[in-house]
Amino acid sequence: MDIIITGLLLGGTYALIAFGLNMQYGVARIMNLANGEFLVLGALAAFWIFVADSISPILTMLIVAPLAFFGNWVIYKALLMPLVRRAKNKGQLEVDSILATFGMSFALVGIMVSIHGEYFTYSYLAEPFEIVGETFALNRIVAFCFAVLIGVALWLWLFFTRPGMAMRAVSVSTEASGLVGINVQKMSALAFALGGAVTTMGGTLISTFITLDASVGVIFTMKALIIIIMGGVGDIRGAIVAALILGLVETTVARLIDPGLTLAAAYAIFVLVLLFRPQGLFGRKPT
Amino acid sequence: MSHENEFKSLVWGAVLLLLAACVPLVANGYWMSIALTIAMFTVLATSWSLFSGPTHYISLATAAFFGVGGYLVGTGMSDYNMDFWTMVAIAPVVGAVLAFLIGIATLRLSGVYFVIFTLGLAEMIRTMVSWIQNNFTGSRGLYVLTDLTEADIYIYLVILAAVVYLAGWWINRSRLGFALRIIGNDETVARHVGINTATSKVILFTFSGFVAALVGALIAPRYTYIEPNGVFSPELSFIVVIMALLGGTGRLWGPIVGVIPFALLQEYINANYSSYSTLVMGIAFLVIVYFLPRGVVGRIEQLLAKRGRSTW
Amino acid sequence: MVATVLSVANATKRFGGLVAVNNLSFEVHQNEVMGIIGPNGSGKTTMMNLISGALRLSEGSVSLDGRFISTLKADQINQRGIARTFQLVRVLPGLSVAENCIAGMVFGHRRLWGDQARYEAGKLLSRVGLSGKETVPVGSLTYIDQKRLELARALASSPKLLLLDEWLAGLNPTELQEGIDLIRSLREEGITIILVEHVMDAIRSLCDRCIVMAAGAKIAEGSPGEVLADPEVVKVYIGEDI
Amino acid sequence: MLKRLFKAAAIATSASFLAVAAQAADVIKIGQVAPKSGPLAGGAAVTQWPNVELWSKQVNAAGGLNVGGKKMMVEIIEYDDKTNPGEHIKAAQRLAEVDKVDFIIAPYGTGFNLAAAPIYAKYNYPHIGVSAISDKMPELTARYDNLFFTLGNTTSFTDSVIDILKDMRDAGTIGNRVAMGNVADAFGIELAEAARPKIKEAGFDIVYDKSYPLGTPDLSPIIKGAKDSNPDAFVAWSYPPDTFGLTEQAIIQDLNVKMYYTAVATCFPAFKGKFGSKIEGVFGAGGVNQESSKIQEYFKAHKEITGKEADGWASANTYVSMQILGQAIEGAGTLDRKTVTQYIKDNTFDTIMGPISFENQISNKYWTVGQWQDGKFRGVKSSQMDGAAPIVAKDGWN
Repeated sequence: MDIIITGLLLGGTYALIAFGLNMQYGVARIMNLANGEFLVLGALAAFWIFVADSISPILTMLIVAPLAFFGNWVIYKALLMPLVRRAKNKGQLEVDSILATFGMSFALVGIMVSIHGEYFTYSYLAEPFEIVGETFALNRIVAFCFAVLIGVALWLWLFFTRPGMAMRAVSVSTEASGLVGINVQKMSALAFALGGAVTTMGGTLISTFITLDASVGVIFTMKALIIIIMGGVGDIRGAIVAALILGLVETTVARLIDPGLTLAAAYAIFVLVLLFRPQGLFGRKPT
Repeated sequence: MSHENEFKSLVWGAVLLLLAACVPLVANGYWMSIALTIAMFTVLATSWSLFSGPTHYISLATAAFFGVGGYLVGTGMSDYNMDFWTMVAIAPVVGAVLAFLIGIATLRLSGVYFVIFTLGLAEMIRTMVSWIQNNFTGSRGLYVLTDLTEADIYIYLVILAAVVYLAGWWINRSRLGFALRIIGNDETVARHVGINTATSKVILFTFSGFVAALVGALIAPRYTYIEPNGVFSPELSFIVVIMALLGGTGRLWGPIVGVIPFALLQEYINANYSSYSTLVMGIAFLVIVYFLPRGVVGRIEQLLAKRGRSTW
Repeated sequence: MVATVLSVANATKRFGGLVAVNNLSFEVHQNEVMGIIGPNGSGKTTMMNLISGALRLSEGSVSLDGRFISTLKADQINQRGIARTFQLVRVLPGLSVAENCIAGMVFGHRRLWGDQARYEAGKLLSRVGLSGKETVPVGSLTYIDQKRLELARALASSPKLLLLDEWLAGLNPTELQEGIDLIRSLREEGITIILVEHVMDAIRSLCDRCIVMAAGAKIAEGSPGEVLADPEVVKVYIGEDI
Repeated sequence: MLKRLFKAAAIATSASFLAVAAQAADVIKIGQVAPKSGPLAGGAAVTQWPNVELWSKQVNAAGGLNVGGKKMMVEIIEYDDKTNPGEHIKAAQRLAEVDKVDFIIAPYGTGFNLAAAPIYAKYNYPHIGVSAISDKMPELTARYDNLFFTLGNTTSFTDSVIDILKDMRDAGTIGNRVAMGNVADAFGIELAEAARPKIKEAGFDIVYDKSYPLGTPDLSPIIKGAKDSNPDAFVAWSYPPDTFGLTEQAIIQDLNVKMYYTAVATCFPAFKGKFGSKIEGVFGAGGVNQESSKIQEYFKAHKEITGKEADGWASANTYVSMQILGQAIEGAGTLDRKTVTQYIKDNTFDTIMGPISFENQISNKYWTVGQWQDGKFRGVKSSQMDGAAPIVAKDGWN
């Protein structure tokens, strides 16, 4: 029981890491290697504001999210749109966006290092919280609740609103959705911006319980990539299920076998899933 | 390519090789270490693109093979008192076997699934090695103390580069190279014209794993002290991909024209903007991506084409 | 008695719950042109994919010259002498026209390389009407030329059995006549051909025999004239433009 | 186009050579390569860079170093090694060959000190390795005659922790049950490996003993596992991010042990900043003598000049290495590196940590364990240091 709850909490954290990139890659077709840096940026904002003015990271998150949305929208319009336009095919866009976002991640690390080179660490809601007689960290529970909230909101939005529907269409096929009158570029920009905002929110939440520093973003990018590929590109259920599986596997291995093998086990699960389902858990079979 | 052209490119290659071999005679320690870095990435990026160039399968597993090479030399010399050269002989074989297994495991994957799979696998190997070191081989840091200088290592790498180039040149002319190009264009068609796609891919992937492990083993003495998290750093895989893409993978000499300017640029930035090197590097990178859309090779070919027209 | 080249016995292919090909059996004889016709979705292309090895049979077997090939992979089947074209034309965009053609003769049923391959490619390309276009970028070829190129690639392996999947679809009347003549000349050279086609003129003028498929099963077999007069065939084709 | 570029470059280079020549006369150039980005940058930002800034500013404010009667200012040339050994080696070569620095400040991190040692040896730079802990020191100093170590070796760090365990057991504060964890990275593995047999030898039972990978996002399984084993003492050979993570979980899970030890970064100001008064009684690697007036002065200057708090261990050690270098240059009265190296070997230096000298290029004066007491990180165990504070038992997380 204890293992399940701890695992779910960790899975929630992973979901927060992966939601944003899932939208950016699934809909806007941008393999954003700077995704982790946006997460760290959210954490840096939370840390900075908390240390300076003791303002709750939850509040910070509400300020940071629209800023990140806007920032990512500008990045998409100014930097990525030219790449989308000049790309002759999907492969070309993939290569170009890898190169461009890799450059962005360097630039962002550089900026953050010059702002605060040390570790970002502070205590927020680091209090025990009891569920069925076991103790858990309150900040992790809060983050989990937000992960659920964000996941549900995204799902509702994708499935029950017109822009959400359009976005799902784009994620299935850019060509076909263009033919049925969807403004693909606008949708892509929106998805990219939304993804960036969600990632940054994830960062502020995660900073309440994980110690970060300016250079650590790439670790989160890798984790997010693993999760969305395991779940199936562009599928929000896939990302959630994959995140929860990783959380449960890591916690189970850590508690019952050896904490030294947690990451190895997580990657092993990932590798196994792809061996048996090369398109990810919820991915569509390539035709 | 006509025979005359092939001959020409071989001669050019030989001249460049001779020039490269002369670097230690003129370079001081600083330029030597830059040359060594360039040689290392040239070998890694070229052997990487022998597989990934024609097939468009982007592998992020370079660090796994490189790390296996470095780690085996470290643990062999530190924990088992083996001779450096013995380990250099063992390491690439282990790397090749590993690559062979990964190659077989990834046969059903394509596109981004392949990319991230190789990354995940490399990370799994990294954490496994850490855990094994922690629990079994155990102990102290791994020291690689040899009498090799940077110039020695450089020469070995240049020789290795020459071997990789020859292999690449041979593969490009062979049925195997042709098969890979067809696979890169359309794997279904490849199968229907009688290509055993699995074998072709695995052969090349194994070769690149062999080379990367050998590089990791040869370069180990330069670092003196081997940490698994250092030699298995996923950053290396990314850099190799970036350098190769930057040069252009369509030509055998593509990666090297990516590696050299990139390494020099990086050096220039580190030397002149040390406090902001990461930031400046990122911006420089963006400039390259936006203004050199088809890689350095594309640019060179464009210039050659222009010159060709004007002299006619 | 004419030799049997291909023999399909009780072929069945299921995709999940859907039965795309249902217990289908037929034979193709030496130097014969056989047509497979039927409404859209009746399983014709799936049957082609089962023969060429693109898909694996759920049940039944396929044999070439009396030897089972249904457990082999596409590349091995090609090496035994079956070549094909695709319903949606698939040329190799990154290769030159000549290389596209050579691709067919290097790895498969015959294994040429170097000068000999180049020479053969030149011959084949002029045969299908592409002479002089060896170095043209593949992307700039017209649709019919792409189809010609694909045929040249399939012929390059000098196959025993050629599978043409709607190779004549989308051609204008002149091109169609050229295409029909080309296929006929292939047959005169001794190649055995299976043709999936909607163009009934071509079926009538080219095929010795036809099988008609509906919902994955064979509903008729015989000469084109016979099967097209079959009431059941007419029934499944109602609403279809013949 | 290309020609023009070359010309411009040539002019620029010759101009900069002239500029260097003009001012080279009365400046000592000192090089420093350490991480500003990558995994070790967070640590270097606490202990390495601020001290480089502090020391150089202080020296220059005092008019420079007195080299044979001539006052010379110091100029620091710094490069980012991106926590990448290959980058570090290149940058070190650049310092020696291109910048032609007179001296160097040692790199940050064990691996980097060792990776760069052959280069600094080749150019005869005295190399005072502060942030390097290794058990191969005698072998390394025999190999590199310019290499010095000041921070101690693995064995002394583990021995001191075991001493504390024994002291507390003798006092009846704790029993025999020890839970242990370590980060699966070179440093953590080395310490755990050294400690394991000795803890057992001292008659303790290791009731929990697990490693975790670097970068583990959730450390609660370690703390829960340790807690389930019902230990009297908890010892973790940890790195900065996990030192924070373990302690946070220990507080939340209320891992109530009388002896709680985490290794690196326990002494960081950010540790106190994060946990406040809850960490009273926590042990960690390192320590300083908080009562020493020289140390207090140093802390004050550190805060004033760099705007940051010094940590309770490596900051002072790092500063001391620069003090030694400065005093050796003045004492030798020359910029000749071999002479200065010899001077370091032969003399005793008056530093903020008291007099320091080297025996076979290794200093045996350093703190090994400190403890948070009244909001200050005080040294409690050391090798030959004065002013150790008495140990107190941890009394819950309040």
